[in-house]
Amino acid sequence: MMLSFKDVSASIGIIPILRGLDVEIPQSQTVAMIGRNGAGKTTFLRTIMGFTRTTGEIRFDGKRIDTLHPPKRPGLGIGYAPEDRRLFSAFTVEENILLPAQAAGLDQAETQKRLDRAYEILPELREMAGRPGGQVSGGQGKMVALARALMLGRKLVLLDEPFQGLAPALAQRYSEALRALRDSDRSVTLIITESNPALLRGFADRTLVIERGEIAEGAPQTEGESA
Amino acid sequence: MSSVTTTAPATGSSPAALSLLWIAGVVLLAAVPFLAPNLQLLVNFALAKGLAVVGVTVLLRAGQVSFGHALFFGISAYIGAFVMASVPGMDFFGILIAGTLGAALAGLVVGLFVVRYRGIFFGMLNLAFSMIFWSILEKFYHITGGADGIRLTRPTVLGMELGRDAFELFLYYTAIVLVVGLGWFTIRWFASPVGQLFQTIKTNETRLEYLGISPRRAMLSGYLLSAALCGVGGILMATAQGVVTPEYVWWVRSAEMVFIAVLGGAGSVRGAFLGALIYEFVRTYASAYAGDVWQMLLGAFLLVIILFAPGGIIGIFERVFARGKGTS
Amino acid sequence: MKKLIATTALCAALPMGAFAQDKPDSLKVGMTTFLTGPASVFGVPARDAMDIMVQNLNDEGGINGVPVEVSYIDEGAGAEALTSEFRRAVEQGGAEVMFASISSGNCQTLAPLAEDLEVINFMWDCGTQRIFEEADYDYVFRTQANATPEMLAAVIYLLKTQPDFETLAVVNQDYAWGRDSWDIFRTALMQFKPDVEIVGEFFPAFGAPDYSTEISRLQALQPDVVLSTSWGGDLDTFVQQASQRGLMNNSTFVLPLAESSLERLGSALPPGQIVGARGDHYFLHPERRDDEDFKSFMSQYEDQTGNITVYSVFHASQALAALEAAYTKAIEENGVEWPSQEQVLAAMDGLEFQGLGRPVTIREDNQGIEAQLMGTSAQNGDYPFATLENIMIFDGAELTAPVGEVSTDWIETLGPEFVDEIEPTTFEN
Amino acid sequence: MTEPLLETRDLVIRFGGVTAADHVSLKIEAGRNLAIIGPNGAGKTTFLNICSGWIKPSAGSVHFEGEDITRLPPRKIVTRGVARAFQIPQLFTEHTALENLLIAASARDGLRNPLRSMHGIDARDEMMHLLDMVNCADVADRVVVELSEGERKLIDIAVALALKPRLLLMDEPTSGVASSQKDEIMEILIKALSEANVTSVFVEHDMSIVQTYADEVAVWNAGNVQLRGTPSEVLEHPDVIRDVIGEEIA
Amino acid sequence: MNLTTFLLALFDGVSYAALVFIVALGLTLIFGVMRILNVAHGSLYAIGAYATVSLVGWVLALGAAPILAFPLMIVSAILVGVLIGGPVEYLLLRRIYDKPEVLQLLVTFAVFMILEDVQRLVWGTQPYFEAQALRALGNVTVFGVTYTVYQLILLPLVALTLLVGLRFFLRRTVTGKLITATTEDREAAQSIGIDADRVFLLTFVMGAILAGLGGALASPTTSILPGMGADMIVLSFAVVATAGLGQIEGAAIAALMIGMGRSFAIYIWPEVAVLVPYLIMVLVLLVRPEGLFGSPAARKI
Repeated sequence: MMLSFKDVSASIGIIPILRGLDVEIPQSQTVAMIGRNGAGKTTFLRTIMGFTRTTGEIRFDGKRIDTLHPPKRPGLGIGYAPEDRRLFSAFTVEENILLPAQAAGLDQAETQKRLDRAYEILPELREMAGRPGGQVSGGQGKMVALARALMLGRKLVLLDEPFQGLAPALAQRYSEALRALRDSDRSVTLIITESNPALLRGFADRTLVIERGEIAEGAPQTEGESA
Repeated sequence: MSSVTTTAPATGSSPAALSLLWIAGVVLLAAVPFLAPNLQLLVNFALAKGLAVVGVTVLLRAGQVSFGHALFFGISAYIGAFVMASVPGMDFFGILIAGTLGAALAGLVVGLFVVRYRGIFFGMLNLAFSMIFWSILEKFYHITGGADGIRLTRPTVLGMELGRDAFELFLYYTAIVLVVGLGWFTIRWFASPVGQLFQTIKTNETRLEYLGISPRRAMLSGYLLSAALCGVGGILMATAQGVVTPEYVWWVRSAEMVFIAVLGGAGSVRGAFLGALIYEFVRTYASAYAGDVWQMLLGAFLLVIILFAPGGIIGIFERVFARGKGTS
Repeated sequence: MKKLIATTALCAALPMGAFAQDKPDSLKVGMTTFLTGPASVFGVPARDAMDIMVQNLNDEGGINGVPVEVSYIDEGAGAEALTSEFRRAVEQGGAEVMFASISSGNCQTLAPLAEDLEVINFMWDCGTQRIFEEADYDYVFRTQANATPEMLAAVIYLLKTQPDFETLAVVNQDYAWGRDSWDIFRTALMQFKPDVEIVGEFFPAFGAPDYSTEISRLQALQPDVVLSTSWGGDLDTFVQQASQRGLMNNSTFVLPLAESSLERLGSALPPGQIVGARGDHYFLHPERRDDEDFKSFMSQYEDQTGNITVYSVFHASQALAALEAAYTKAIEENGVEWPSQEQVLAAMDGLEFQGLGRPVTIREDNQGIEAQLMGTSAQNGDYPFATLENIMIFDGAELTAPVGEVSTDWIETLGPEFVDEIEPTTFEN
Repeated sequence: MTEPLLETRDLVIRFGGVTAADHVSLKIEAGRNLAIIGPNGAGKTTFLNICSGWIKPSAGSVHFEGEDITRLPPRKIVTRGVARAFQIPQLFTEHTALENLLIAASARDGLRNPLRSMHGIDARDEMMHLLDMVNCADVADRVVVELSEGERKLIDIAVALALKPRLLLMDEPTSGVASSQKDEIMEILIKALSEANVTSVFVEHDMSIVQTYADEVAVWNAGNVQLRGTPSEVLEHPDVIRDVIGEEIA
Repeated sequence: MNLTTFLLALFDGVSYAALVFIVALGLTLIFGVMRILNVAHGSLYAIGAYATVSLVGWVLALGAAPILAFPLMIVSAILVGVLIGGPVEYLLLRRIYDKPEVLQLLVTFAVFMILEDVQRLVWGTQPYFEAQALRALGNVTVFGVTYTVYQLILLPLVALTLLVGLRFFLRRTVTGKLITATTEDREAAQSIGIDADRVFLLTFVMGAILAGLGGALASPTTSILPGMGADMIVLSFAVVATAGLGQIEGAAIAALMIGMGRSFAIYIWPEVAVLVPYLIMVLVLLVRPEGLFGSPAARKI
């Protein structure tokens, strides 16, 4: 199992958000996590990253991580693109992408290799590499955030509502990039949250529906299935 | 922001038994001149300071902290001194009113500027205003007496000239009456619509605006109250001490008031007085018996309170009391 | 103490009461002094000296067999703590006599308090001349001079040693002492030498860490004389910065309080600057340095503190000497074992006593008359710091405003001839 | 022809390079509940922000009952009779649910006696009734931080209603409320609105809610009203199905 | 005022501003990254000065060359940062990052009170003076006025070096980038693997070192005595708030404004010299609430 939740509850402040989740996600699976605003999608991802108060057991790649210091988690191979992209405006696009590798202390060659891979998947970023992080549009920012997540996300990539606010053309481009990612490296596990399931149709191997902090298995969605 | 710093808004009334305890406390205070006359002056200082601390407490209820409220304490004290100097034989109630009005007026003027700010900037701007006044007091020596300040002669009381002992006794009971009266007023004000609107600044100014209320005006109402409370405290302190110096306005004084407010239980009126009493005792006795380390002791005391008892002394007190009640 | 006052009052009411005092176990004295804050440069040496002197006194049997016991109150803890502690010492601690205080501001606060509490108070170090000029006191005495003779001595010494200067600038601390002392100095200078031009008046904040700008201005103005009545860290900083930047090459500094900074300043104080000591206070006092008592105290003090004395040590010695003299006199005059407060108060009238300097007398307005010592700095290698040469000791009586007169008004009645009329005792070093 | 309750004329707003409202002229008639639908990021919330004074438009004007309120701050617009409920509830989190409403009532009724306790005011019954109406009477005395998102949403609406507005702007009133309760809530809400003679404009993503409870629907896309009409007209329009609804409700 | 006096006032202002800037730099760095206004910063400044005086006095007494005072200043600053700054962050501040800012401020105020007494216990109440470093560099005469090279040239140079160096460090080095990222968005930084706890510790130690360095550099020019920290903290607050909290270049400009304002006031209107920093602060904040270079935080609903 790449990721497993055993009786995990999480709360923000004193408000419980996730209630006793049990989930297992095997390697190389692409999971769509569907649910309304406030249902707990974002909290689910944040719990993996260690930003909530959690009880229960979370294992990643066989290793228990719920007790691991949050900043150490990305280094295990987890990439995370938060919903509101959160680029660092003080840095250029490329510097933004490089930061996770630098924080993890990767050497020059490895960093370059990963950067090249990110550019391979998102070639349009090369052209804006030198632009300040604060001056890219919302959609472009999502791309940068994806590339940034890929730097460390060799095993698991968490994308929080990546299509939110994307113009149709950009959304198209974004899902192409995701396909490219999967094609280039089948071993990566992807978890994508989305409130509109239609957008992930034909892409996810599996759908999890989250409602009021509890998870239910959704129908498997395969390419070509129509509404 | 979590609610740990302030006790929940005191809209409900304390249990009757607890109120009785407070009444007993006031009675005990009133008995001090007979039971422990040597403590009288000390307690008088503490009560005066406690009133100023209530002023700071008012702002804490809106989630704001002023690092310059000694300004109003000092303005009122200096007004008292100036009035005493220019109108010989002035009555105590005359300077009490003059000082309080002066502090309130200063609160209005400064308040009109600072109510636009929140958080650190609010604190810093208050600090800047107090430091300007402090510099003026130090600098315009011919008017203000510079660092040595101004001596206040003893005012008459309703036309009567009192000796030192009689005057101090009078002042002491006046302080108790003012503390009880203004404390009660402030608690009532917190529970009143105006007070409630003022306190919502801490949690949601957007909603306040969408209730049709100007957050700045709501802020100003509390700011005025806090300035006036500091003013009453300042005039009591000045008359009890017989001298006003720029040290009244020095930033460490302002910080000390915030210190006491948090020590006593941030947001609690009763806590402010309890904190002031404890602070004054610790400070006086520590400076007498541990002259080299009294500041250190106070600092450590504050750290312990913040880290281990964020509800302040009043929090501990009420918790212990609640537990006691539970088991009995 | 309340009880004691009540007893005293009751005793006074009876015809024979005045003789009814029993000898107490000890004579309790409360002394306010700066143990913290910038003025502790005076307060701490005074306390250390007082401890030594009280020990010496008690070793010799105290006052008529009664040992003296001094407790200290920190003036640095703020005016509130000071007033409460002062009262506590009197009402609870049983202090019969208080020594208060160093700060003029505190003297202004505590003098009326002492009067109200009916406790004898010796103002042992504060300089303001105003207290006795503005009000009469029965219980408050000053066991040293006030600012008027201190400043007059400086002006006259300057005029006697450098009569030809033309311009003067002042750099004083911005608080009461700095302002008041400049008022007196300027008034006197204008009477004695009206043609002097005052080219700059600077009042940097008390405790200012940097005088660079003032020094730049002084260098541009090039005054013949620079006056500073600053003390403590402020004076050290100012003199250091000024000497480093060569300001003393062209200007003579008049530093009426520099005696207390000599040791700390070390080699930073160039020769040729005028130094005062708020009285005839100098660890090499030319009239006293060969006295056995003086010498033994100085070596005791140096052993215990590692430093030479500063003027506040002399002031402390005078307060203690006044206490001893007053009680001894009261005992003798009344033929009692131990005097009542009234008898001590009566003894204060015209009291003469001697601390480490020349004898001091208490005038009818309770003001002490104390000699003034001025000198010029010299770096002659005897010590790792400047010593004084060309010392003059002025008689205090001539320089103090007469009883009932306000100092500045009195000075305005003086003319240039006053400088010549004053004939100090002069010493080579 | 009666005067519209709220009218915008040629409203334009730009953020940086993005135009969130592009010459919007919209009339809202009294008594007709208008639902605004549209894709995320189309500018629906921005429109509510302009109408309530939170943001000033780059050009154009907003009129309420004939009065130009474009430049008024939110608090002035509120006193004219326009209340607002939010997507993220805006409540006084350290007060109880009932206190939130009482504060709103005292803001509405003016502040007279400074020493009169909040709890003594006459509006108490009225506010309890409001809480009851939004199904929150049982949590009246609980502090807001302890409440669930859904409960806060409802209290947020109740606070707006406590102001007795003539127009209520709501941003996704039922998001965060359990699906089972949504219809119940909307039922009560619409009834309460019509009883109190309040017109509402609400942004909504749930098409079944729109279908059932709106009198009119405006489709917001790319900074303007693309289409307006009755729910059945609009929701069956092919463009709307493609751009907004997707296949979700199918 | 002619050109010469104008220039003289300028020189004085710059040299004063340099020192204030160095202290304010540490304060604004800590605030920028950690959102904590460190009241104890002034104490660290004072302790830096005391430590320098003790260390220099001791080493020079052993017969070392006066020029050695300069490396010793850096040693003292680092000692202050590591031995005091480190434990304060690690043992105290770390526990209160999620508490309201009032409490954070008060914790640093408590530390300030404690450190004030620590100074007194360790160094007593007598003023210290140790000007070997200042003398070692000699004087320079401009327009007939003598300045010390130390104050006129060295201090502004050090300030400039620190400004440029810190800029470079934050923008070009990996550690600096991690700090900058944490400053901008702590959680986003953590989500890409930046250990914000370590960044905070490092930042606080660096800020404390800057405070200590300010004290160390000030030590040859002034008397070291109790209370010097309380004065300095208010001044550097004024600089930091005028500039906009967390603005490094802004702090340099604000320090210059305050330094110049003060020195020109001494030439033109000496009475207001003390008032100048606060007047500038109030005037700036009234016009620009976020400070000269701060950016207003947009409220979202």
